[in-house]
Amino acid sequence: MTAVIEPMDPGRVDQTLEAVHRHATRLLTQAPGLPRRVRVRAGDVSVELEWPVVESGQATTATTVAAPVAAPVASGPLATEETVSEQVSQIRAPMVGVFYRAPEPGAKPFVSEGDLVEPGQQVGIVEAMKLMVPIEADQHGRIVEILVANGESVEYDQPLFTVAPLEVE
Amino acid sequence: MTAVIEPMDPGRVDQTLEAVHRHATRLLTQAPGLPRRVRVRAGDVSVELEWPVVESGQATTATTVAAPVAAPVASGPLATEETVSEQVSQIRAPMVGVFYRAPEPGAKPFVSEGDLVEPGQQVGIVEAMKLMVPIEADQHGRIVEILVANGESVEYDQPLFTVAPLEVE
Amino acid sequence: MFRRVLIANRGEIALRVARACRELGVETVAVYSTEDADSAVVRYADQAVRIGPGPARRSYSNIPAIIEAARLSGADAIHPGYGFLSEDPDFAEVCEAEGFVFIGPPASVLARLGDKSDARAQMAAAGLPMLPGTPEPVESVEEAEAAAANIGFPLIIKAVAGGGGRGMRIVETPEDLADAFAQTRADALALFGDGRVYLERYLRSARHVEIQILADQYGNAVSLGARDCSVQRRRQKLVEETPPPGVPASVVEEMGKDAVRGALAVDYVGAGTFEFLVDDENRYYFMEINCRIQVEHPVTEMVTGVDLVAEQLRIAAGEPLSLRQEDIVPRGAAIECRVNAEDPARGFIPTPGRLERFHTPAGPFVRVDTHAEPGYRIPPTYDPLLAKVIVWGPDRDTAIRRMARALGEFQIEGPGVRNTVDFLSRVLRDERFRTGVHRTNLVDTLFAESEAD
Amino acid sequence: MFRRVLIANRGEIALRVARACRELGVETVAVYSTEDADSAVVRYADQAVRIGPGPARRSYSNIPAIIEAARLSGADAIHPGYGFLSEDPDFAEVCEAEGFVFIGPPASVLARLGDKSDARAQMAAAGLPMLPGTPEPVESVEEAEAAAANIGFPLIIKAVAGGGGRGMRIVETPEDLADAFAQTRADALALFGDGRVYLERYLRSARHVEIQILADQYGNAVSLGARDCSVQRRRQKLVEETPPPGVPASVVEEMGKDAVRGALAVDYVGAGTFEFLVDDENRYYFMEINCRIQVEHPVTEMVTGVDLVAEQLRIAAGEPLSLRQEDIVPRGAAIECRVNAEDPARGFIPTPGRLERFHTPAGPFVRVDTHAEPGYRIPPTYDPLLAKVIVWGPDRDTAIRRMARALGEFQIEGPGVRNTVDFLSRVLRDERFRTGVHRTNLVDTLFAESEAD
Repeated sequence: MTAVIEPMDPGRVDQTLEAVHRHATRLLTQAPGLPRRVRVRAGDVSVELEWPVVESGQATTATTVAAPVAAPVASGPLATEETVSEQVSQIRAPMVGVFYRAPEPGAKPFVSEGDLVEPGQQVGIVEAMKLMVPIEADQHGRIVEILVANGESVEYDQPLFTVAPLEVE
Repeated sequence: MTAVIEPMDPGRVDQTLEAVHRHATRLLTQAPGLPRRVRVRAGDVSVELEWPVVESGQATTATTVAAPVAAPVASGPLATEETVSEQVSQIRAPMVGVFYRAPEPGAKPFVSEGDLVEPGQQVGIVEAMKLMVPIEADQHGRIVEILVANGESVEYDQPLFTVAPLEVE
Repeated sequence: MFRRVLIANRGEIALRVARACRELGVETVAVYSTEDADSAVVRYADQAVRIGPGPARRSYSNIPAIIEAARLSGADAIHPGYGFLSEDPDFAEVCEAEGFVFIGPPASVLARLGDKSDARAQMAAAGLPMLPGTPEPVESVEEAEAAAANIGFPLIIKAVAGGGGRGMRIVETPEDLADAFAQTRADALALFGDGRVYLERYLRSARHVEIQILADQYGNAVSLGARDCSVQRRRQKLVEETPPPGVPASVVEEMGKDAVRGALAVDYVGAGTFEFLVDDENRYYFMEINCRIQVEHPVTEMVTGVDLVAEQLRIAAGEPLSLRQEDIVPRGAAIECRVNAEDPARGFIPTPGRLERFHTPAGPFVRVDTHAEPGYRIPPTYDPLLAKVIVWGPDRDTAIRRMARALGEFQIEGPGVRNTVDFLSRVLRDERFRTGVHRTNLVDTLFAESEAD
Repeated sequence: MFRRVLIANRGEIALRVARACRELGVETVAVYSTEDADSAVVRYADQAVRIGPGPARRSYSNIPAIIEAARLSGADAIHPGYGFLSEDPDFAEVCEAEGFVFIGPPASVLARLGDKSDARAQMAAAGLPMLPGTPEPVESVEEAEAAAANIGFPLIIKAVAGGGGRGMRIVETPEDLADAFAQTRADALALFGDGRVYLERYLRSARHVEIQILADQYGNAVSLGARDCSVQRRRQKLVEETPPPGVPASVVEEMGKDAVRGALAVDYVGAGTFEFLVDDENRYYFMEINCRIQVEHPVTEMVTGVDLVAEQLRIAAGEPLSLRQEDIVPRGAAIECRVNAEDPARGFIPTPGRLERFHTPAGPFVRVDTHAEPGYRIPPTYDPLLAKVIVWGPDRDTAIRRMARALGEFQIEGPGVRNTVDFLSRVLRDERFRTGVHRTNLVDTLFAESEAD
């Protein structure tokens, strides 16, 4: 798919995207099961998502794994036509330690399921001996699932987040 | 091949067979390499031999092995149409010991290469601690090759003779 | 020392002997049946001669075949291992006659000790303690009462023609003797058509304890401590250990002296084992002599540091014993577990087959003697011994914990193949074994308890 | 005793420690890098925690990762093995601070002994013999002559700023001293811009001999005999043995007493090794202390029967030493050969790869400590130690023959994988090694002789 980027008023884009986002989300929550493809278009803005037909089963140890059954929430960044790639990836623990979703107890989590992330954005912390090791996203994507509860111990390289990468075209 | 056995004068059969035998032998010794098939017919007596197309190589340890390259000598018993089977077999040492070809030193060997043998016919001796263990053929056939020299030590089950079995039909 | 030794055996002991030879710089000749063509010792030895088909009668127990193999390979001596021809006086004699050194006692000694009653008579004459009993049948109650006064109670009345547990009666007290005597005679007559009975001390619970000895050709002999082999199933030993638990060192020492005296009395040469039964009061009684290296010899090696097979070779080569009795100072405790390809759940039936996985225990103070390896096909033809796991520890408790650890590391897998590792682990965990109070009935008891569960 | 021990190491020593734990009834936690995910200890241990990627800095030497793994797994003690963090005072301190018992000397002892010159000063103060020399730079010929009178000849003049064999001069006789002193100072000034030099006894040929000690938390310490580690290549030990050949038992005993005195002087706790150089007159000189279990510890275990790793665990758990000096009676001789995945023909470069065949030696008096097995992938990331073959014999000759036999049984095959077995066999056959007259230069000599062929 080729993306056509048109000059638009940023405010209008934002509004339109919000609407598209809501609509897509509603569609997804009402659909019986995970659809194979969702396409929402409103004027110049369109969001299209396509999921692979996957076997259910364990995530493999490879960094890029087949998409889990959990349904992602559709949305799109500014002024682009996007597709979700056919693979989802994982953000893994950079260190053995305790996983925290927020910078401190009671604070707002760095990210929640459905949030968009970009490369370098902090999504959590692993604490090892008072050493706070930030966990960062390494690509554009959307948090599909948070795999470990706040305060749980994790091994090195343990999957923490499932991310649906977004290819910014 | 079906064999047709006709009543014949035994003396005449013998003479005819001798001639056939000589002819077949001459054919074999003059032929460039081992032929695939030799058929000699004289009136009612016919001898037909057919060899498999084999790869050269080591004899396997199986009792029945692919035919070695040594050319067998063609002949045939009384009043029958015969074929040499596509396999040759081996007579093996019944015991570890010393192999002797003759019943006693200086005596005529039990068999020589080219001789016909029949089941139960003694073809040699293995001596183990003064115990003389007769070696016997276990089927109709022709001694193609004697694999061990007189007086040599042999292991149990070591091949001593290569035999081209004759199927008496 | 010999130049080249033929090993007239198979399995783990053939490899064991080959290793000893190699360390002594002696060339080795393996013999093998067609069943064992791909065995470890065939690859390990300097030469290998195929001597016959699977059945031992035509291969490993075939005297002419082995002699011819020795001649063919240029061996100058023959080690018989255990089992097969190892205690056959005819074989020893043929070896001698054919110019090969038989690595074992002389044929004449094997012949004399091979007859069990003859051996007992000789050992009795040498002053070894015998289980009290009447060597000849007892004809009358009066005779029985006189004999019982010497034997003591409990005693057992056995039909001369009896066997398999029939035609015998245990007598607890003198009051019961007359009745029991009459009844056993009647039973015996009815059962076997032969009413003769004899009397013997009855050991309600006994330990099987044996003394390892070495004797050279010059009248020197030493004992190398005792092994307890009480963990048995139908006279098949499963676990052996040294020193024997619960037997005072002074008793072991006395047994050792008796064994040495017995060995010297019959001009014994080589490695040998004197078997005794030991009762609850630690009185011991001579049973028989095993004129060969034994399966369980490694436990003695672990505590004494003596390589018994190397000693066999040196003795047979005519060297005088380099060990004096005071050089032999057993240290710590050693246990051997026999891992068989058998299914304990089905009455220990052998389970031959191909090993897909075979991972042996290792680490400190653990020794595994085995001829098996991944890919090995356990033939159905021979005994199911797959491996011997031997451990050493400074004391019995440490050795038991180490053995448990080692057995836990053993991985044996193959289609249809079962093994005795779990059963052995169960023996090790058993409180009676751990405290060393077990007797020869332990395995039967364990099975009875399993069924009661 | 501990309930659960985390093993902060990998390879054969991790498995060795896990075995000791299991025999003591202690649960084990393995930690592993992504490179070692399929390693033997990961399967062997009761738990396994992935602590980081391949590079040791981020896994086996990563203090926070190991502490977190200990917390995550509920361990109460940490065994550091050898290498990695085993002698790191910071790690020991963090363990203590975080509530885990560090199985080794206290952090303060590690810190004091980790500084080599500090350690030498302390041992000198404790009365251990030091290599004679001038601790401070020598300023004049007169001063040098006075020092040389104490040091003796040959001696070596070394530039304080020197290194790598430059700026040093060996002096054979007093007559040569003045010239050599002047020249070395001149050289040093020219080479390093620093003319200061000092004098030290020169050992033309020395043996590397070390004493194993154990010390508990209550001021008890024992020595467990000496190991010779003279077969080295670039300070990498290849063959180790006990007792050290050619060193009289009385000298070993003196070294043992010195080591115990040294250990007590610094409040040492745990297993430790005192390294000495021994000259041709069997005078010995303290070099350094290794504050850990060592690769070559099994040779000591073989002759003493003491499980050194189990003793480490007991000491760390607060038990007093159960061994008294008189209980430690070394018996016979033991040798260890290190089998590395290296190519001796190419300067011992490591040859990582997958093992298609890995058949270890076995049989009487042979022990193999290894983490490898068929199918194991040797990672390129860590040291190339593949297996340690350890043998025992009643005497050194028997042990050498046994080792030759054992090495002959070792089969290691894999694409690109080479190993040191043949090289080790060559060392064993070397006449200098066989007679025990070899020194630390043996391996270099062997290579020089190969090239001369």
